[in-house]
Amino acid sequence: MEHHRHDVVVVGAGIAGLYAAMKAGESADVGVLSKVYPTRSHSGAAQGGCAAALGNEGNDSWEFHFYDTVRGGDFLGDQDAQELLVKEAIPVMYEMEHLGVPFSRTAEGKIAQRPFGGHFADFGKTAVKRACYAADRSGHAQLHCLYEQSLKQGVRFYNEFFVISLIIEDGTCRGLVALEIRTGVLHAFWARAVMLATGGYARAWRVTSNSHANTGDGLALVAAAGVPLEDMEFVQFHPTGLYPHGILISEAARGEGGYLFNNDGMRFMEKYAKSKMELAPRDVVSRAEQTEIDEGRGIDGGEYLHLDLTHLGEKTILERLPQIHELVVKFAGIDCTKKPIPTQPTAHYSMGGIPTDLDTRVLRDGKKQAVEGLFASGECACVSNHGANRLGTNSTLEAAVFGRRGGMVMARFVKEAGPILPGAERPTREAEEGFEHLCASSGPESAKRIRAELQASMTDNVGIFRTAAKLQKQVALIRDLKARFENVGISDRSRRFNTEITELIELKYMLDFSEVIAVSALAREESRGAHSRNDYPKRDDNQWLRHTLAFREADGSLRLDYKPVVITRFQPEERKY
Amino acid sequence: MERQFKIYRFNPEAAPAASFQTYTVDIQHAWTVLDALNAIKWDQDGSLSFRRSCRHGICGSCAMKINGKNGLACEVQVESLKGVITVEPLPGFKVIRDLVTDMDGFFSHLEAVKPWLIAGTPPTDKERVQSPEDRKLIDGLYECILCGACTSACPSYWVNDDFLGPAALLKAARYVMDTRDDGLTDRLDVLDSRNGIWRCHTIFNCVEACPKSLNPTEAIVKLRQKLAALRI
Amino acid sequence: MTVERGRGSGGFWWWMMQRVTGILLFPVLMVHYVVTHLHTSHYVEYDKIAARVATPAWKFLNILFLTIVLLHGLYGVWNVLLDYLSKRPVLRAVLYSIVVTIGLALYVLGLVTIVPFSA
Amino acid sequence: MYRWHPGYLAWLLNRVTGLAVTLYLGVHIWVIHHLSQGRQGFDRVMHFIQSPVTMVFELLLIGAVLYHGINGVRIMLVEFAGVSRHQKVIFVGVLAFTGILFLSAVVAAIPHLVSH
Ligand SMILES: Cc1cc2nc3c(=O)[nH]c(=O)nc-3n(C[C@H](O)[C@H](O)[C@H](O)COP(=O)(O)OP(=O)(O)OC[C@H]3O[C@@H](n4cnc5c(N)ncnc54)[C@H](O)[C@@H]3O)c2cc1C
Ligand code: HEM
Ligand code: SF4
Ligand code: F3S
Ligand code: FES
Repeated sequence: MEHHRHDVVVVGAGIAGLYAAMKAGESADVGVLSKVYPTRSHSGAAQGGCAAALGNEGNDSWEFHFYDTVRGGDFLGDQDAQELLVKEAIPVMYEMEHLGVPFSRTAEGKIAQRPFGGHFADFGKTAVKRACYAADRSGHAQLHCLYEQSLKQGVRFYNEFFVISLIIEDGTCRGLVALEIRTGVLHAFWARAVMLATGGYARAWRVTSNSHANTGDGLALVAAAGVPLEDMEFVQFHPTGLYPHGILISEAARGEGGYLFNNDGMRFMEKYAKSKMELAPRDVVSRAEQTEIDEGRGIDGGEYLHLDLTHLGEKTILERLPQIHELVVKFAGIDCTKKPIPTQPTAHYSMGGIPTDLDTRVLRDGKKQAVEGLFASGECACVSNHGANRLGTNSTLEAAVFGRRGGMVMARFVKEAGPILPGAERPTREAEEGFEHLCASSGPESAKRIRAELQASMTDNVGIFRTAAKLQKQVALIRDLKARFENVGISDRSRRFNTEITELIELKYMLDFSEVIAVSALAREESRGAHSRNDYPKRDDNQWLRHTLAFREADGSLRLDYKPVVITRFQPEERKY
Repeated sequence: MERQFKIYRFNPEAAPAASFQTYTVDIQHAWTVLDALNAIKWDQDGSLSFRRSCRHGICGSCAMKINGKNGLACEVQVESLKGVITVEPLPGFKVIRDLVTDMDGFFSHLEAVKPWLIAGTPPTDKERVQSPEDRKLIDGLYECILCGACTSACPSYWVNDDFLGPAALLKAARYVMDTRDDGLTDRLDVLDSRNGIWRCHTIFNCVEACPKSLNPTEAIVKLRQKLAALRI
Repeated sequence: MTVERGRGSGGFWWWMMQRVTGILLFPVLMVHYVVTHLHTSHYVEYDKIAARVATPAWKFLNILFLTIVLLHGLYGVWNVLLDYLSKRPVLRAVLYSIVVTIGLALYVLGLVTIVPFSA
Repeated sequence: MYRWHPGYLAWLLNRVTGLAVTLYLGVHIWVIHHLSQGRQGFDRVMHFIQSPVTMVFELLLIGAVLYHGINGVRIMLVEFAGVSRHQKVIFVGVLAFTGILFLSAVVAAIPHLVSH
């Protein structure tokens, strides 16, 4: 095992991780580990934009943004965190511009902004342009800029290093163990501060908009160390995933006037949201689609509906939605100027995650007690900004605002905290043994089958509509899959760039947190935001206006605890659009 | 429909030389080459190694040579290809294993051109003003996904992998052409060096190879013009 | 992560020289061809050539021609060497010296042909 | 693929012709040097040079120079006139132009060849 030391080690090189690395790098020695090259991180796939009430294109204020975020999250978000998010959004957006992000511009040369679902002025009244964007490559532009700034800052990158274990002893995080994928060699990293910015986990679903790398590694890593996971039952499904893979078709397609049809040729949104039709919020449209599919009105009885743009005319489509046109041709072989696009709801975003305080410190009890030296930000963290449902364009914003904040906090922390503690023998040895055990797997079970069964069942049972029966079935199934995982076998015994092993570890992670999701969802007997229970169709503020915390106990079982929601300004009200 | 894939295999731990292995895959409608590779890995041969992440054509992980042409596996429809489909790693780079190439040099070349905004004036407390026309100057430059397909296809790079290559130079142009940037002189020692812009012989392979339809040749030409304007 | 940043190629001005000499060569070569091959009978005759080459104007033009064509051609060769031998500095230096030597020799050879010539 | 498309061919031909012409240039300067050795020396060399075989060789040389020069103009158009998007068409133009001029040179040379 090779050993490395840095004041700060950041795991993950998406927007959150890179912002943290860049900021901390101003005064500290920083290393970044990522299992893919930084520019391959999933943040690059974000198209639509990043919210900030700059008011460049119409009257906007952070307070309106605050209200939209609170309401969009169905009042489950912590309002102190949400207030911080929307206030800091403004200086952070300017800072990103100064760093070089190539934002699109208004006629006067300011950062251009566009409308997005759920963005309103005057506390929910009129639509407002709030999403700052760089054409339809907003995340890509931000990701590359932050990567390049980190290079400038002298941040040390460990590319294609796959973290397999955190070293936490006596409530202090001292470092981690990672696999260098290219050589198969394990490395120990010793640090004063470790930040997890490992992104989302929607790969656990069969139909997902997420990249192959989004397997929730950070979540499983902290859970294994006894840290709880917060609000894991809240998973956002986007209404327009391209059938059959779920690749994202941006909201812009409906924004420009696309229609949704069922097999009877009916614009079924009439039944679900008569006034807003296709432009109703994401969770509403996704639920409508799923209902149509479940009731057999999917196209040819199948699992998809039609998103029709043909009436917009070839000219409009090619001018305003060129990216979508290209995407549909490349990934489905369909020319959307002539034919409707097959779409289905797709698992998209994880509202829950690793509980942190406003300074991104990971909370050992989920409430107050921090794990010293351990931080988390971005999609893997839960501060909680998004509550029960994320507002479009608030997620890259969260990654930027809290990544940046975490970077500054860590820089201060390492100055005060003294030198890096000496390496410990036991945890690295355990990690090594665990890894060797996996490499030697030679049982009869196939990882592919376990993964496929997990993904299919998550889509079926922990999808848009949930019931106690489905969730119970899922919990049992996951436990069964976990047992089968113990007998898994792999064929590749080589150490060099062995992706069979990395995929196997990712599968292990997915089984771990999927169980948490199913268990948390089963317990929450209400419908709120993205969590819809057929058996409990109403929001229940008396019982459930609280965050779920799921602890993995030493014996492997799960224990649930809850904590209150922080409400500072906006009292819960019925969520109508 | 059944299709055959002839895939480049190399693992120095197992055998010193590379070879080709043929797999037959049952292709579903609208499958891309990446779907087929996944199917091979998961159902037939777990030891096949390749990179992939976004499967949206935006992260640049899956660049490889498909039927002789560099492209993104996740974007190329199997139905658009004829005959036995040959899949090889990107040419011009060292192969680590199977379809996985060593990209470290590629990224260090990127770093060498100082790919960050070098502004001559301090920022205000708001955004720097840039007109939409000025912003247009970097269209066709900032979209690069750093997949490496272009540099991999460049004959000048084949014979000299110290040449910065089209991707790094396109990135340099992305900053040099940005009206907010004043860093041309700071980048000169690299751009105007033995392995800098003069090693490009306007061969256009890079343009041919780019899956995002960018034009690195033009970017390099623009850099030369900027430099000429500076020197004369 | 550093990249060898040696100048060595001469950079901008040499590159520009290659373009300028290239452009100049175009008309100069044309004149050269037309004068030697079209305006003479099919035999290249000593008398005719000698008479022309001896005039001061032609001497000047020929020296210019000689200079730019050598600069262009030999820098071209140097450039090719730089492409293929970028990793072999020693061999490159040797070949480079040879190229320069040949170049100088040819230049001198050309000059002693042109300058003192009298018909 | 990357070895046979217009841009690559254009460059390869440019390089080969450039080097060939440079090689010829060396020989040429040496030959002309015989001018200074007076009539006899010159004629001796010229006699050898002006055989039909070398005439054919010279024609090829003219072709090489034509291509190299015209393609050189293409390169400079790409570099200074921002026409890179049309480089393939321009390359076809280069070939056509080179071809026409080369053929005229051949036609012009035929009487010389025949008269031998
Ligand atoms: C298709 C799509 C479109 C979207 N569009 C928008 C949008 O328009 N606006 C918006 O605000 N949001 C959007 N989102 C959401 C947003 O992109 C993400 O929430 C955000 O980018 C997450 O950033 P991150 O930095 O937390 O994580 P990521 O960018 O996912 O980065 C995770 C990093 O962690 C690394 N990592 C993970 N596990 C390990 C491990 N075990 N070892 C080492 N490294 C590891 C990965 O390599 C990667 O570098 C979109 C999401 C999708 C899927
Ligand atoms: C007729 C006018 C000419 C023009 C317009 C011209 C133009 C050019 C240009 C633009 C280049 C640079 C190519 C590149 O960078 O890729 C070049 C290269 C070169 N030229 Fe010329 N040239 C001409 C005549 C000649 C002559 C007469 C010779 C021989 C003495 C010659 C020898 C070379 C050589 C050896 C190269 C280098 C080839 C390479 O790098 O691939 N050129 N020329
Ligand atoms: S220019 Fe094109 S081919 Fe080259 S790295 Fe960028 S996207 Fe890939
Ligand atoms: S292929 Fe290479 S030589 Fe130049 S035009 Fe492209 S970089
Ligand atoms: S997997 Fe990201 S570009 Fe293909």
